[in-house]
Amino acid sequence: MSDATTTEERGGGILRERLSDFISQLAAAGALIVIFVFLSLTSAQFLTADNLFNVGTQTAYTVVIAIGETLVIITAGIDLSVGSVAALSGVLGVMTIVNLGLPVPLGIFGGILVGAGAGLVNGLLVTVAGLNPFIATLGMLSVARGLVFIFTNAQSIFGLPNSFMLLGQGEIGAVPIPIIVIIVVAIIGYFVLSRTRLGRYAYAMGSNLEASRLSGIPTRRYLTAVYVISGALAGLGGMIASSLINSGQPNFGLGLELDAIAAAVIGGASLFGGQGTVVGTLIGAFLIALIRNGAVLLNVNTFYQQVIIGVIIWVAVFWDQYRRRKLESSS
Amino acid sequence: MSDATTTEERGGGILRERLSDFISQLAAAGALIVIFVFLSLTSAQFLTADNLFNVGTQTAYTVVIAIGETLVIITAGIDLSVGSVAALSGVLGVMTIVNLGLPVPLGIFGGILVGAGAGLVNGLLVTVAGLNPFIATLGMLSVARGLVFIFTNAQSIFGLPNSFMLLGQGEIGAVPIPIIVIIVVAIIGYFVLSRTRLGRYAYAMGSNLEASRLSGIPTRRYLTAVYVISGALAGLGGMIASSLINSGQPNFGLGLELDAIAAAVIGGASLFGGQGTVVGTLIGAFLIALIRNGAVLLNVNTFYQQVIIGVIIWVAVFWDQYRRRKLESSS
Amino acid sequence: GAKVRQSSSGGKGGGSTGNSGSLRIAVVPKAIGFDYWATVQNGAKCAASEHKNVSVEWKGVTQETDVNGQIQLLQDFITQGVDAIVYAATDAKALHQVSQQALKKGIVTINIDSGTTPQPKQVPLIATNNVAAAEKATEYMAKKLGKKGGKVALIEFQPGTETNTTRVKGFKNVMKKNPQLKLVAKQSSQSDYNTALRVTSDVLTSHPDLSAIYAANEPSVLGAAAAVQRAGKAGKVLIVGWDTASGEIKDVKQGLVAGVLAQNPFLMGYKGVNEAVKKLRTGDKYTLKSIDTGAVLITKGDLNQSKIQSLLNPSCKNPPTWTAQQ
Amino acid sequence: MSGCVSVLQLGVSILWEEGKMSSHEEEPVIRLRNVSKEFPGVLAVDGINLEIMPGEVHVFAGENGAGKSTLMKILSQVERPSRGEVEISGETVVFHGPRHAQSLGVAMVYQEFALAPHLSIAENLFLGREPGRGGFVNRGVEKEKAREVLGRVGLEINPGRLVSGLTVAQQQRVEIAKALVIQAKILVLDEPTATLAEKEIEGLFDVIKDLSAHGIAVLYISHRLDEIFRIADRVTVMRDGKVVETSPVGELNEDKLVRLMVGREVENLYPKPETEIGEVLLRVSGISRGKILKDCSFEVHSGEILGFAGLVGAGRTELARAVFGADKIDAGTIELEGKDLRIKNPGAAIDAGIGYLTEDRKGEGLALQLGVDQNVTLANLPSWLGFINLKAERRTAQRWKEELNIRTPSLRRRVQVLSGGNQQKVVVAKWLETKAKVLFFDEPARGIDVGAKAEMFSLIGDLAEEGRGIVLISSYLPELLNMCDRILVMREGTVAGVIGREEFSEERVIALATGAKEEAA
Ligand SMILES: Nc1ncnc2c1ncn2[C@@H]1O[C@H](COP(=O)(O)OP(=O)(O)OP(=O)(O)O)[C@@H](O)[C@H]1O
Ligand SMILES: Nc1ncnc2c1ncn2[C@@H]1O[C@H](COP(=O)(O)OP(=O)(O)OP(=O)(O)O)[C@@H](O)[C@H]1O
Ligand SMILES: [Mg+2]
Ligand SMILES: [Mg+2]
Repeated sequence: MSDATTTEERGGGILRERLSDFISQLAAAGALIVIFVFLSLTSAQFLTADNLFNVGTQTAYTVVIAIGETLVIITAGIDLSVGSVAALSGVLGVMTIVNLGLPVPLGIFGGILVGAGAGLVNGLLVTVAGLNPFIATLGMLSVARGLVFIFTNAQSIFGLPNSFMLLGQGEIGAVPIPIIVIIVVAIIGYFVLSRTRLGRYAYAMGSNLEASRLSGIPTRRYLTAVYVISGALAGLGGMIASSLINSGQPNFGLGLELDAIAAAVIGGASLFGGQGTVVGTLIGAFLIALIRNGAVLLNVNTFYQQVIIGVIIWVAVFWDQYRRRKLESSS
Repeated sequence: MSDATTTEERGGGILRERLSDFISQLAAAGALIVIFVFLSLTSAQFLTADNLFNVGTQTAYTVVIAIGETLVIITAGIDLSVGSVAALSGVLGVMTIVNLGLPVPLGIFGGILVGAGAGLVNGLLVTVAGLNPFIATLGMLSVARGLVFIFTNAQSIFGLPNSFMLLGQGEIGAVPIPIIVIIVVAIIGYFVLSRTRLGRYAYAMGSNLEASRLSGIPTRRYLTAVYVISGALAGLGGMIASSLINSGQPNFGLGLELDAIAAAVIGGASLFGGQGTVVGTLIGAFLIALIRNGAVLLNVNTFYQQVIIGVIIWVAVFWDQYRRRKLESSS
Repeated sequence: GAKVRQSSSGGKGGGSTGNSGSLRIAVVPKAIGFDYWATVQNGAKCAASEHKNVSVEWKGVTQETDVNGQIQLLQDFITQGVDAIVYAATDAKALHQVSQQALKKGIVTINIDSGTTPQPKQVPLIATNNVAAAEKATEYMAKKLGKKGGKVALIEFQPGTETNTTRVKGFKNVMKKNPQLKLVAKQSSQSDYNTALRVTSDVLTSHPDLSAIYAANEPSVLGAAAAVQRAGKAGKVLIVGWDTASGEIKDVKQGLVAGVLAQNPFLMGYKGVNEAVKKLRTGDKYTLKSIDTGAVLITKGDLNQSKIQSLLNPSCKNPPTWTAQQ
Repeated sequence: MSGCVSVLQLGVSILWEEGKMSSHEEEPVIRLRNVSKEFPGVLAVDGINLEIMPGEVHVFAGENGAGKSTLMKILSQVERPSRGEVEISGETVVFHGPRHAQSLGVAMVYQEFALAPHLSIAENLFLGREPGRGGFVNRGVEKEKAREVLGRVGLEINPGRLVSGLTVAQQQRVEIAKALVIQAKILVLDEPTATLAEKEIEGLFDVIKDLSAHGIAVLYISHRLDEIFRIADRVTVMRDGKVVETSPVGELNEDKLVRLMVGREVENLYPKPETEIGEVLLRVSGISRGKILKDCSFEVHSGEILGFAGLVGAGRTELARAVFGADKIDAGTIELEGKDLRIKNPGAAIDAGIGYLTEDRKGEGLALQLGVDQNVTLANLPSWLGFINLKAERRTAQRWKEELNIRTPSLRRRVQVLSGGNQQKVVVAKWLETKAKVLFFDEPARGIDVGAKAEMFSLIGDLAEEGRGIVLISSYLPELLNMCDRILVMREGTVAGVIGREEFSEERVIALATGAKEEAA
């Protein structure tokens, strides 16, 4: 007993502590930092408030959506529909403003509601109909996209009041609002995951659904809630994207789900559930964003860009794992 | 992983029997049959050799790729790179014929080799570098696509000899060669999964990797082999697709991975590993193909088509599970 | 032995000539989900409405890159034995064989927007000459920048697709002729407004002294314009590009975008169906011929011309029926 | 019954002597030199020196976390020793992994099941050793051999069935059969009887003796004292990764053994409290579920400990699950303190004041990726308006860690890597924390060392004294006979009978469980 405690002071066994998540984040963060430094040295324009704010602004919707995706992944689920749902919410939200003349805040709220609604369908399909999350959300991927085209007749929607641009293009002080949104969502997400029943149960259900059920957790209700949240955040992401370009785009968000999932997984989430954190996902999302930004700043040929992005993802994640292994052996 | 499977399977006992695979196939097949009959009744052109051969021909590459994907999914892995790898193989295979003047059969073989090579990289990243399959193949998705553009400079490749069209457009007797390819690959796949060590170990590793290791299975070697096979089949798929349009298309296969995974999952494969069959995947793939075909024959508005596809996927899989449950309780 | 497959001819086909027989005409765009193609659809509907019992079936893939998908779609229509197929080829060479199959079945086949190579003589092409149009726009840009020239960025949308290739080709032709123009950045918008915005912003960051942007389609133009405005460089960076979505026209009004190439998608759809009906109803007497529907570079100045207006807001009441020939 | 056993033993022990004879002048089959294994934060195995002779049955005993399993995993080359060297039949072992260990003739039954749930029994038995040549598997032969091996462990079920459909006990026997498939020189069994009932244990011991008679060394980990004295030739007691003592079983008695294991005196293994039984707490009547449960009724009084006895598969677990709302029932009513309960799901049961400690630790008990603290509070999370009170949580966890003496370097450590017994303690803590009025314990002593077992039974006793009703499901009769006020015996999904404490006897229980006539009583 005693020796065990002393060894803990030595900080041993960190790998297997919840701390390991933190390490894994540090590692990913390490990659982030390396790339950051590299770009600062190689590109004169990289380390300018303008550029960094730009990156933050352009990544906002991915980050917001990725945080919702993380929550789902923690429960050993997956949400493939975020891209389509974001498009649906963005378009419908915009339409309520343009066509129904709702005030902007209501329209934004409406968009988020649409996302939550889609999420609710996903959740019920998983918990009540008992579909596996991949199938449920794959179906929604297709259904939501179809609805977008039906509602818009495949035409982009313009004619938004300028006030709508605030969400995506406004600033508070010198800080772009999308970045503030990121910060707020991230902080809330962090607290939900680490301090609330919902978060705790998400980890528990992802780690062992049956044990959670037998521990009296109303797993269906909480699982459904998780998908609703993911949908709502997809909705928010969709509204941010629409506001960025002050229009509703039926083609928005194709393939966005892969970005979201990648961000979560690079950030240390496991598709088998029970693992994942907001900080990790933030790092993962910005890792991807910086690579893309850097590729353009350094005027890398678009074709080589894709190769480089792929390779860096490999290296970053590998490095993460490598550092964890070393940390394990060195204790 | 083992608790992941419990997450997967609600309710106990029989549901977990190997039988379930068979049932699940029957169920999916049920959906397939229903749609088949429905289309035969509603569309005069559906039940014509021409149309059915068309569907088979156009689905061939998806089926071939989906079978490889199934093998990977059985090991609790995932291969997101099949689309890009198919494009890379298709393009490079075609180039060896057009630019290097290799004889057609060699060129096709070359394309398959390219796919196998990409698969090998995936496999080593998973087994040696210890990356999780999602990350490894996500990187490859990006890298392979980049390479395609680099090699082709984003131009589709033409000037193929007509003999090349055989693979995709030829027929033996009255039967289109792609359909024969499907049959051959399916039969081989079936035997590999049910009669060989590789197949057995795929299920074992997907079901409980640790147990497989403890049982003395050289897991790394077999896991790698699985990804190589998936890559090779993606390569074959790419060559079939190129032959179908007698050219190498740099943009081929975008989003194809979702189709392949969907086919496998609809066919009863579990993303948590240990489950999945060739027959199931065949059914899944043709289910999707028939829905698309029918939507055109019945002149369904393209937008509604997507909604319908999504809904039918939901219904088909739900029905599958429903029948399984009934079967469970009635025992 | 193995032989290349010929989809068995026979079956119902364009045989149904004669004045009154009801006609099913399939109209297949490159992709659904863009204003441009929606306008084509309106043109097609309009033409159909002007004839008795002609029905238009509008269907397309969701990604311009999905060549196999479009082929499958067209083959489905061929097996159905529709009377005519009016389509825009997602890939010139790959789609050639499909036209052949259609003709073999006696289906009247017409290309709109993009044709095939080789272009079967029985298959007319009703389209803009993309290369020529691109050259026109780029020359305008060169003229505007004057002899001191400057840095130019290219925002293409989907490398490897026919339209992208031709529009870039025309652009590059002119760039070659004008050494004072320096191509400093080439980025792809993946036909996504947000992506266009992102890459253009980054380009502007790395080239603060950028003088002009050539954007090859609707989302690319919109994104480029948004980025320029965002960077506070409105009017300082000259933007020329393609298509006429209402958002783009607004930008032209505001002087954010110098000029956009307006094709005549309405006319493509309109003529496409119209020609098909004529051919079907009058039979062999009528010979189909290709039409260049032309492309106009719309600048702030000529927004109010009625001709331009009818081009921008085409409707069945005042169809923009003039063509490049006229 | 006991008669026939002794005959059996006689028969075997003769063979056995021969085994001894032949193996006398032989080299030790295993020689451990100063073997150590360090995990981050723990020195699991600490400088072990040991020699194992062919044909000997060598039992390893010791507290949870003493390092027994780890030591065995070193032998089967699952864990690479940090220091020291292992010699097998005179050859120094170079670490290559499990496959190599098997080729050296080391077969092991792991404490935590190493089965692939999606594979059939036959497929699991021959995993890594499939019959057939050139990459192909000969399933015909496989099934044949499988039947034969299953017969040896007395498991008459279709080898084509999926392992995931089996009960814990059935899986355990598949594990043993799997080890028998290897032509082993050394057979390692890590707590193989934890889930077995008396009848199956008999069968297992016959197998073991038969093997040792043929010169195979059997290394056997167990927490059950009686077993140790029944089969051991020599016993090694471990504590904190070190060998406390190795001695022939003859030189030991229970008390001495317990003292060696725990390091202190344990006066009473089964501290049965003298509580006066109150009125009925829980009344269950007419519960039926499919073919598994048929019209089962019973009552639990406050302060009472009711035992569930029965052969494996009798339906004890299923009955508990039914009351707990874990499975849908076809018929039956549940009354708690006179009030009718409508229990749709475990949540409702817990709220009503019923708790159920599952028998399958990993599958249904623990969230393996979560920390000790989080598992302890899983069923009763201290929170307000959905916000968790982390301080309270930590305090609770700390309290149980001390009370049950859970061995973990940190409360936040993932339960995944705790020793089997310590994992079990975590589950127990979770349910004690729910403050339920009626608690079902399904095989609670599984894999818990004597010290901890005593602690836990005294805890169960205390709970009874507090006036709660306890249901104790166990396949280990001594536990039931010592702890319970009444024993309910199940047979094939029905309640075969209930026995009062005054008329307790193994024979009666077994007779009821097997349905034999009760000439014993
Ligand atoms: N993979 C691992 N990582 C870290 N610590 C470990 C690991 N495996 C075991 N341990 C620790 O090593 C010690 C010995 O564990 P082991 O399983 O050998 O004990 P044991 O004697 O088998 O206990 P039990 O009787 O409960 O099975 C324990 O403190 C355990 O927490
Ligand atoms: N998940 C399940 N699905 C179908 N049958 C089951 C399941 N679990 C148990 N059974 C069957 O129900 C019967 C009772 O099983 P149960 O586990 O309750 O036995 P038990 O009396 O608890 O013995 P033990 O707990 O020692 O296994 C057995 O025949 C078993 O095969
Ligand atoms: Mg142990
Ligand atoms: Mg039980």
